[in-house]
Amino acid sequence: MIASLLASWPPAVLVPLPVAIPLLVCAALLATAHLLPGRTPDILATITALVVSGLSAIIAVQAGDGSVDYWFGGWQPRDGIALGIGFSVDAASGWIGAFIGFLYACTFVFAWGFFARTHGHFHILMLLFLAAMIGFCFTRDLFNLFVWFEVMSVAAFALTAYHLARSSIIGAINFTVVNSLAGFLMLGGIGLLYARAETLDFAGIAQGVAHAGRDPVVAGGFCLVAAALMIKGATVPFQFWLADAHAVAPSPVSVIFSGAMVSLGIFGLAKLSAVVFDGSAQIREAIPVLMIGLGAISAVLGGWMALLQRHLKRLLAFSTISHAGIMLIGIGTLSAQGSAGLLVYVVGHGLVKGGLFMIAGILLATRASIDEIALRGLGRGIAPAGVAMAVAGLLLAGLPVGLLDTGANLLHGSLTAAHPYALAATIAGGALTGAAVLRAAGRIFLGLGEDPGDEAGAPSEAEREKADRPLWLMLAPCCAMLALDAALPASWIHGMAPGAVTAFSHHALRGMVSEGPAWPAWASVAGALGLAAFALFRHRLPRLVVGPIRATQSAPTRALEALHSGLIGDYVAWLAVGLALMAGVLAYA
Amino acid sequence: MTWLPYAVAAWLFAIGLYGLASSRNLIHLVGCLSVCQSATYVLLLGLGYRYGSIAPIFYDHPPGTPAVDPVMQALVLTDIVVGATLSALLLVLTVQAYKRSGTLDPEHLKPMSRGGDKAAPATSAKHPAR
Amino acid sequence: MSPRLRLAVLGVALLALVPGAAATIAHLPDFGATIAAYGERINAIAPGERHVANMVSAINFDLRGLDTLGEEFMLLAAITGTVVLLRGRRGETLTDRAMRLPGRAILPRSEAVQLTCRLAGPLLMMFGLYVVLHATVTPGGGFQGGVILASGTLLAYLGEGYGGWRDMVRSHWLDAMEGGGAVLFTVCGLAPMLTGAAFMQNVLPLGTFRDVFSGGLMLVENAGVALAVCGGFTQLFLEFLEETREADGPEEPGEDSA
Amino acid sequence: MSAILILLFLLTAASGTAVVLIRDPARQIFALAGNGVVLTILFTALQAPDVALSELAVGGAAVPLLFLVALMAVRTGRRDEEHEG
Repeated sequence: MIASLLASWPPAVLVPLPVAIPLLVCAALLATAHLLPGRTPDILATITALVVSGLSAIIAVQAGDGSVDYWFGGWQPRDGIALGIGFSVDAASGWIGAFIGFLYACTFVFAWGFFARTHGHFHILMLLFLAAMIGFCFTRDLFNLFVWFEVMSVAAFALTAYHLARSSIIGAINFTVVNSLAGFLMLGGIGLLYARAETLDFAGIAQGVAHAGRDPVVAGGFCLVAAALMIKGATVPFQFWLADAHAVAPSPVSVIFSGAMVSLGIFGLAKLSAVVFDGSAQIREAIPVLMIGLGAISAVLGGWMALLQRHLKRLLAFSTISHAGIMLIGIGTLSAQGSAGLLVYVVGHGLVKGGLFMIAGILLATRASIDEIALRGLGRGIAPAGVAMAVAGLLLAGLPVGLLDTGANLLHGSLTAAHPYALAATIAGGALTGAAVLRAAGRIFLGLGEDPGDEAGAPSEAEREKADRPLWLMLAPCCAMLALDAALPASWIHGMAPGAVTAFSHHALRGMVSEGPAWPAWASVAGALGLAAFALFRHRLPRLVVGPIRATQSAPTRALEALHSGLIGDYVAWLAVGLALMAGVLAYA
Repeated sequence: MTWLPYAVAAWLFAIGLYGLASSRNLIHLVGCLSVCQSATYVLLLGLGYRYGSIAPIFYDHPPGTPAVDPVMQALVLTDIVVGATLSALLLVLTVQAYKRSGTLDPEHLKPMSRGGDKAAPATSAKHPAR
Repeated sequence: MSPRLRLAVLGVALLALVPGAAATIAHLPDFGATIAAYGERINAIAPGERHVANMVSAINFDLRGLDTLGEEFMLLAAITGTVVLLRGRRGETLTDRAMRLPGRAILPRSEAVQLTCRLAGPLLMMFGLYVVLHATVTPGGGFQGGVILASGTLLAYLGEGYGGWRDMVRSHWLDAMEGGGAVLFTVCGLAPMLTGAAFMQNVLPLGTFRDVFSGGLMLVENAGVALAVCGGFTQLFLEFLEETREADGPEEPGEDSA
Repeated sequence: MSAILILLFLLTAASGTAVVLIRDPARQIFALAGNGVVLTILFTALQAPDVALSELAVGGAAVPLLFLVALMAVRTGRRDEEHEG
């Protein structure tokens, strides 16, 4: 009945609201912050996020198998040429918008009263962040995409340094410099594409690209824009900023960073590759090499690094790199099935990873530490959080339940025939990150593992977050997210996916979306359990087994750690290397 | 010489990257970032220029007079705002970093000790005394 | 990586990028030969349809008004962020009175400086107002004018000294100005929707071409931007200047000791 | 391309390079303001008065001012340290 009621609304009217409402609320909050009583920003922000989520969902339903187009300022295209800025919302973009709104609502509940003394400044920044993300999802104009990209970045920079501890400031500086460079690259790429296509509308640029043939200007534009989005999406070798920033941001902010911001970079790249660059044979040649290659490396490297961490948020940050790599592989398949898998994966991963960061926040608040070793056995009093963490770890590893698995399953299905190595990398990524989380859960909540004794590698600063809210208030949003991930039926996704992907890619990607094989998920879960058990019980294993493993591991491990030096100069050099790599692949494609 | 503006843009970006990689002072580093950004101004405005055209303001000239591309100018305007915001934020972070650690040298500023790396020297994790 | 190794890596990468960059530059349209169809089309239709002379303002406030909305909120985010990051240490209570560094002499301003600033300040403000008001006919607009207005208030700092400036400019008012300007701009987008038009559709009377009051809704948006930018930049200057004044008090952790 | 434009583009490249190569922040501020002024002139020559006005207000005045204030803030801290030590 609700659906029939909604269908009677004029579809397009709602499109600007998910962006405009948070902007209006945040500006009004800023103007009146000093007059408002204590909890008002919390309440307003939560309601706003829920409204955004609801509106996006309605638009997604209305879009159906097509898309809802909206032209700002009433500037409809004339003679097929776009004059103003348009939003184009297909079902996939709309549902991802709804997911982002839900994630924010959960985060606002999680952070209830956490930022009380700041005159709503935290909420202002978060609402701006929300509006920018929705704009990023909905827009069909390349420069408008850049504007939202930058608004997102600027809000994120300020939020990262919120604690004003030494490490968070330096993390924020690294984040700011690298992501500013991403913005400049993107703008340069936009300039090149504009010079060739003479418009900024996605559809117009797509025509220009298809018309240009093999053209260094188009290739250069793609290289710059894709590099910018891959920096946002933390792909190797652009990934360095992520661990520095996500590990030090306040937990509620980390939830958004890992749950939505990083995957939005990949989402934007998927949209642009399909909608704008599909007409260029050169770029279509290069995408599988680049995206599958770099994605597979990210998946394995991120997972490995996650396994090496004992700072819980840093561990989760590296696991985000790994999963972003898995999503990137989905772009590289250039198939409807791969893209469907990627889109579902974005939502599933966001829910699970957001929940995990909330658990890290709970530990910071109630146990005053984020160090896995120092927390050993300290989680016994908060068993519900332990159960949630174990469930989230299993879901992350690929337990065949829920949304994340549906996405992974579709991805696996698109990889089995053509890209066996990439399939292996996705399984390894899931196993490694799942193992890291399960190991931490076992150590913190069950007191497993050896007693460390040495404190050499302990996190440098005594970190803690304010514990002024009851446990259930922090745990409830986390459980809601995990429950949503587990509850959404795969059949619904499978029914919606083919039409949604066709609309998402403007008919560039078509084809069957079928269930993938089940064994990769089980392989990944088994790997995760095995690795976690090995890490927790290796002091009980005979030296004969442990010794060689440790010996073969140590040199590459140290090299990896040295690469993540935390020095901004290194990151800039790696950025140039990545750019050169992409240019090289494009040149030989 | 038709390539000169674009070459200048590329040069500015490259020299800015060099500055970022080699900088030993965070304030200097922020300046280098703004040089990287000026590359985008030059590129965009270079692409929007046409010989013999007026500025896109039809006050002294009637509409219809050939004018340069106003879209690029609008984009660069936004870009300049981006530049100002980034500089301001980074300078704030720089000032705060200095107050926390007493140095502006990025080589001495590391975000946090390596979590799992037992081999890392523990001293790097300590706060420099203020 | 050692600094030398890092520069070597960077150098190799940049060298590897040279051929690609050269090929791209070689295939770009010749400098000054032509402009894009999009810009040409806007030059052709905007004067007639929106009665404004300044095409850049037409794009910023009408054709691509959404970009400017995003841009204003980017500025708002940066300034809110700056305030949060700078005040975190000082605590919010201290922001409204002038702090003085112990041991630093209060420099008396010479009368000449004071007089110059008292003369130049209002002149600069007048110029800023002029730039704001003539957004649709001459170069400039809310953003440029707003920055100039904010610099005008800075001259008051030079002339009157810090204490005098602090008495004139209150942080809460600036928040209200900045937020109010942004609200005004957003409402300019939403209000036309109530009449059934599109977001930010120009529904007001457009005025006469080349008149100061031409462009309809653009004028209101322009005023919103000017208000937000002026408040925002003044706030930015204020917070930065506070930082140089700060006595080296006890180390406070972040805003929430979070 | 007219000689004046060539000159301005070269000047832009040179002033940008100067900002990077002048490593003392106190002097870099002057290079930065100079770069802003050169860009302003370039934009005027490229028929972009709107952009030139912004660049003059932001790149020529506001941003160098922020740099100056940041430098002062750092110096203030440094003097206190010397004072204490």
